[in-house]
Amino acid sequence: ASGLAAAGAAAQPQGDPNILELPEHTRGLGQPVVTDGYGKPSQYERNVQRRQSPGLTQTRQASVSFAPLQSLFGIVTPSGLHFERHHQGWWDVDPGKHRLMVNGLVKTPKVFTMDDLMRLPSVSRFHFIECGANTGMEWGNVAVPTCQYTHGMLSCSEFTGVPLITVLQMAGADLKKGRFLLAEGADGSSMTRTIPMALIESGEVLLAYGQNGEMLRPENGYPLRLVVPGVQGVSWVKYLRRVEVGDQPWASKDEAIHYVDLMPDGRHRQYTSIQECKSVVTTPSGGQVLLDKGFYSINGLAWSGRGKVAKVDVSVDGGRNWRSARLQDPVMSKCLTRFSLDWVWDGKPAIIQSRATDDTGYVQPTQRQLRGVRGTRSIYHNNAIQSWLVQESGEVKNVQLA
Amino acid sequence: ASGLAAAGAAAQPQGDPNILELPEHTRGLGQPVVTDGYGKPSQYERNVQRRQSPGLTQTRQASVSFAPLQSLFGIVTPSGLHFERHHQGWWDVDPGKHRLMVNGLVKTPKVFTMDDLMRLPSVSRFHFIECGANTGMEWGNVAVPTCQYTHGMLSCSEFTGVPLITVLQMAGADLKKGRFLLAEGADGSSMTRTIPMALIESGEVLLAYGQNGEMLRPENGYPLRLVVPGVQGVSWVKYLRRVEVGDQPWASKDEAIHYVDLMPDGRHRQYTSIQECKSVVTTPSGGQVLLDKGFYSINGLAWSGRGKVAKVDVSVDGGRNWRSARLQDPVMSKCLTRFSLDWVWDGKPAIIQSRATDDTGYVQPTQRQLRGVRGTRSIYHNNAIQSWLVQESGEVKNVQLA
Amino acid sequence: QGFPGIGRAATPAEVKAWDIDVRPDLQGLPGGSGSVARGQQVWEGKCASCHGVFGESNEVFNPLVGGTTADDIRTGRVANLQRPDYPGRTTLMKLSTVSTLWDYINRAMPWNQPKSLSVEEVYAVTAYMLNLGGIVADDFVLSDANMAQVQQRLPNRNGMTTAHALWPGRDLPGVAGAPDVKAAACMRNCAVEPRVASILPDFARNAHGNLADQNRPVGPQRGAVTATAAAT
Amino acid sequence: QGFPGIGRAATPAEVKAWDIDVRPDLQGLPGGSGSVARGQQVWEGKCASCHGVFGESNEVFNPLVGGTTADDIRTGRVANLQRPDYPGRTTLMKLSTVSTLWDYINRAMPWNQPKSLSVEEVYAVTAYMLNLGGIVADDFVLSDANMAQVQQRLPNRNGMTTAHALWPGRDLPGVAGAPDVKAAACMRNCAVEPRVASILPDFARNAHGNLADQNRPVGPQRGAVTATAAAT
Ligand code: HEC
Ligand code: HEC
Ligand SMILES: [Ca+2]
Ligand SMILES: [Ca+2]
Ligand SMILES: [Ca+2]
Ligand SMILES: [Ca+2]
Ligand SMILES: [Ca+2]
Ligand SMILES: [Ca+2]
Ligand SMILES: [Co+2]
Ligand SMILES: [Co+2]
Repeated sequence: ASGLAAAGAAAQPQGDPNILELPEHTRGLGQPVVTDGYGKPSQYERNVQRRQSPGLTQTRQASVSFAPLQSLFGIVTPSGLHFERHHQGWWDVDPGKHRLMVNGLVKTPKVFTMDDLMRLPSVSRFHFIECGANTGMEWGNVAVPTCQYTHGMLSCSEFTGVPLITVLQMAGADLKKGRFLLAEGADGSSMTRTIPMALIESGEVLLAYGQNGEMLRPENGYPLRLVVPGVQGVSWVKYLRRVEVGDQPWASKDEAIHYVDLMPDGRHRQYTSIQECKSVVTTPSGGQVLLDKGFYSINGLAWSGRGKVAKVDVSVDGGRNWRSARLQDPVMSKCLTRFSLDWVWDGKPAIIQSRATDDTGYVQPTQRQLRGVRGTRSIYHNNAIQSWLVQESGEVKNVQLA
Repeated sequence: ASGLAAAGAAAQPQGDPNILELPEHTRGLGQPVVTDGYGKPSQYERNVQRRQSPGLTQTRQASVSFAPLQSLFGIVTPSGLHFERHHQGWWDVDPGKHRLMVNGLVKTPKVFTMDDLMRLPSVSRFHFIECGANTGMEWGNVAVPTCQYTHGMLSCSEFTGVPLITVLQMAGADLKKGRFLLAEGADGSSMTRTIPMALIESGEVLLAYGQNGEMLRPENGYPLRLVVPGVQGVSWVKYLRRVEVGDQPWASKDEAIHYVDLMPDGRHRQYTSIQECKSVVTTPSGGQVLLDKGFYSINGLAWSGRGKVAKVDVSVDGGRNWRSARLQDPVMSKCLTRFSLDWVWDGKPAIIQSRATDDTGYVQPTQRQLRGVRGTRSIYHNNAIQSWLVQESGEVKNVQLA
Repeated sequence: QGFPGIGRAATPAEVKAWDIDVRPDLQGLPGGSGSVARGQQVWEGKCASCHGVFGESNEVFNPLVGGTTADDIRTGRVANLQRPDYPGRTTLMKLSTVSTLWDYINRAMPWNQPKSLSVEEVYAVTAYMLNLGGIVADDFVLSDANMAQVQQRLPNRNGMTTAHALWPGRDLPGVAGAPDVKAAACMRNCAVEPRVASILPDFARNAHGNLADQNRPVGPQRGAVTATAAAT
Repeated sequence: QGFPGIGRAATPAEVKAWDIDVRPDLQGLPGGSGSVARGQQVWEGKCASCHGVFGESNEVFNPLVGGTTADDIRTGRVANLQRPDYPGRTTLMKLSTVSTLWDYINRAMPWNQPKSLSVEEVYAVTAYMLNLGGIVADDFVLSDANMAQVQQRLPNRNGMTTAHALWPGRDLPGVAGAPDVKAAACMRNCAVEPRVASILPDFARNAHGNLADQNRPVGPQRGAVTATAAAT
């Protein structure tokens, strides 16, 4: 299919010059330790970048960048490639001056420094974060070419922080009346979102300062963000400065004007938060070209905001027949799960899909099924099965089926 | 104990000016998305760097840099802070020209391109890598001040790659006669190490190209390194160019002149490879200063080259009394495990230690127990219990007990 | 206290400085007022450059005003939201709680100078936006005293529902336990017709740049060269 | 074949180019030879600048030569290794297989120009190093034919053991199943005397720089200020 495949063959009878002529690095002295106290990827990895989708937003401070899922392995998203979503730009906040306030239905409103918070007992947990608008451009028809743009508002990290319930208890929160919590950021937008107390009581919601072993990145809320496992990213309030306990939800801008899902009857669903079970094949995927016929490993990611991924099925004939994929352990709750399936490509057109089932028994729907209930104007919470068409040329295209 | 603690208090009766006077980032417009297609840590994190230990090596290309364990969270080591160990410097090898050869006791010697290897079925697994010489400076007495230098030749990543056994089978390896495998690098040192076939047959040994979601870093063997879980880092051959199946071990330079452990009887133990069960408290740890009396979470890392960590005990009185720490799940085989224990510091001197037990029942020894068997000249495989003295001033010192 | 030495009580002044949220029941709304006329001044001085003189601009964001009718004000449901062909949705079409508008302008606008408005200015400019939508009259003065009445005139005040399964709590009216889409995991000869119904048109081939530069130059695949349009 | 299209057979020339390892049983050793005298030339031209004229330098690495005796050559055990007070260990003190030396020089030296030596040069310079250690005579010519005999004169040829539990396989002589240190997890009133026996001396306080700069400026702890010596 492609001339590139020849690279593997011995180019001359004697053999491959890359073997016969010892490369420079086999015959010389390399670079010293600590050329970089904080290292960076290879120069050959420069194509692996987070990117904006042209024309999606009118400004770059109220915008989004997408993680290059087509080039990632395993489940951990390198922090440098974590997707971004800002409403009023990002900041590099001085952690020595950052404060967290706890108020509302509490006995004593409290203030914590970062020193304080980092002294409290912490946990470290792997969780995905997905923007509620991920795949939102694809409700009506194919709009973008690659899985970076269709699914790239998705990342997964090991988060470290203090269960939010700890500081609520320290403040003497009234958990009987206070069934809702407002989380508020310190940036210009001072993002506000309502979090249900039930989820906080489970211990899952974290005041996180750590991400993949180091502090959060500035683009992701340094020095403090809320981690709300299973819930859409907008609730993971960045630069978190305040939490307030209350007896009703807040209907903040991003839960009354945005992040509301328009249904066919013209009503908006409000406080839609959970990211339902979803999956996507990341290789091969849209915008890629297979080098040759032969063996491939179909790889992808599956996740569920309700718990663990139980099963992922893969089809190469557009959904008529399916095989169950291998799941890479550990399979963790509200975390990405990597799946893979062996495939020998015969050079004929093929339509690749994946379909995840979570441990509540919920099965990822087709686009047709999802539209049947929600229409095409929801913007948010599009967890439909993705289809990739492998053409005879080896080129893979984003398609939607009838 | 320290004036810094006052930062938490309201500095004036009205309150903290960091709250009363809204900071700039609450009143302005921040930076746009994709200022960095590949992002970096906050400017306030600049102290978190990998570092050389002054005077440890005579050159910087045959040297080591240490990971800043005292500043890390969870179990994933950010790839930019992964410890380095080079023998003849590091290289940024062109993956398009890199080849892997399989030869020796095989039916057909084989050559694979990176394209080839990345098409094969892969797995992703979390594993620690520890240099056999980690903590080696401390066999005789205290030599370095912080856990970055005592224990920082330790990192942990999610590795993605192909089980080595897959390509051996493709070449038709004779696994009956071929009980040993030589792994060889493509750098100047062309590092060679012998790997036991038993471990390869288990499927655990990987031809890895992925690390923490992206490709390996150049300093860590881009584009291909061997991952040998539980075994000291020198066997995780970087820039891997060749594996040879054989019927006896190779006694290569780094298994006959180095990475041999001198015993009290003057004999060297050869082919010592497994990193036995070990742990270290990372906060509070040497070179740090506690801000104040009161509550602290003692945090640390535990690991075993033989399997999973089963238990970690922590003492604050130099080993007379112990309490079992919380282990953060998932606890994975041959992977770091994060532990923590609540502690209220009363301001008096304290000696903090941790002691790990793995699922084979092996208990991490004291320095005295280890020296009793191995003397003080082993250099390698020092997995003794580490002691940190908290002084009344709040300053923490690296100490060894009688 | 299980954690001696950690955290402290907040002072009343500190809580006042940060506790700025306004809820739908108007808890948190500071006393004050502002007229439509004053609001027009604020708008033209501090908002119109981005949102347009009539809130109609889509240069930096979606239009804020438009798409609502007097009839909507009566029913509390914006009729255009029920028309699948209606292009775009303005802020006023979606807004179901007036507190949301007040709170958001107060905390986040103007975009490049959030929290620079006085309480009076927020009342005024909110009044002006409501006036642009025909919700309040030209001579209206919005205040903490009449916000609740204004709420009763919002075109889409009845346009929200919480009857769904995507809220991870139980304390919202109508919250559902079971997801709304129920698919089955058919494995063999499933009843689908794998026919391509949507694909990017050829002319959009390079709308996202050269995909060859957006994929690693090594591995099982390469990125498709889309630098020049056409060709498949 | 389970993986059609992946990998190919290596050509003989390719295997020859890369399969350079030499094992203790001398498998892989190419035919050839080199004299001590020729080795001295190579050494002085290409090695001495780093390792010293007599292999004694510790400027870029540990000394390669020294610490072995004629008696060691007889016993095959380097006596100095049994003296806990003996400072440092040279390459020749530890070397138990001559193949290791040949292989390593061949693959990795000179350090800044690895794989630049001819087979003859490797034989010669290996012979020279052995001569510096008194293992072969001044007029010795090392070759593939006599490497096995030279092996029988290595001062530390009997100095290795594989009787330990740190090899994750089962095919080495004496490999042990059970670890050599057996500790118990005592929990209460354990029989230890927590007395500090070793601590960094005050004058070494800033030997690793200012530790305040090696810790995050926020969190439960700070780094100790060690920029100036003294003070605790
Ligand atoms: C410099 C440009 C700019 C100025 C000046 C500005 N805005 Fe905005 N406004 C924006 C942007 C951009 C957004 C979208 C923010 C986001 O994505 O969350 C926005 C959002 C809004 C919204 C929410 C709309 C919605 O549907 O989410 C309201 C209401 C609003 N502005 C009102 C105002 C008012 C009132 C003023 C003046 C007092 C003002 N704006 C000044 C740029 C501006
Ligand atoms: C530019 C400096 C340099 C030159 C020139 C050089 N070496 Fe080395 N040599 C080193 C360094 C540095 C090491 C340690 C490498 C490591 O850490 O693995 C070393 C290691 C060695 C070792 C292994 C010693 C041990 O105990 O591990 C031998 C043997 C050796 N060199 C022999 C030679 C010979 C023979 C030559 C010339 C043909 C040579 N060297 C030229 C710097 C040099
Ligand atoms: Ca988001
Ligand atoms: Ca190592
Ligand atoms: Ca305090
Ligand atoms: Ca409030
Ligand atoms: Ca091929
Ligand atoms: Ca060989
Ligand atoms: Co948003
Ligand atoms: Co080494």
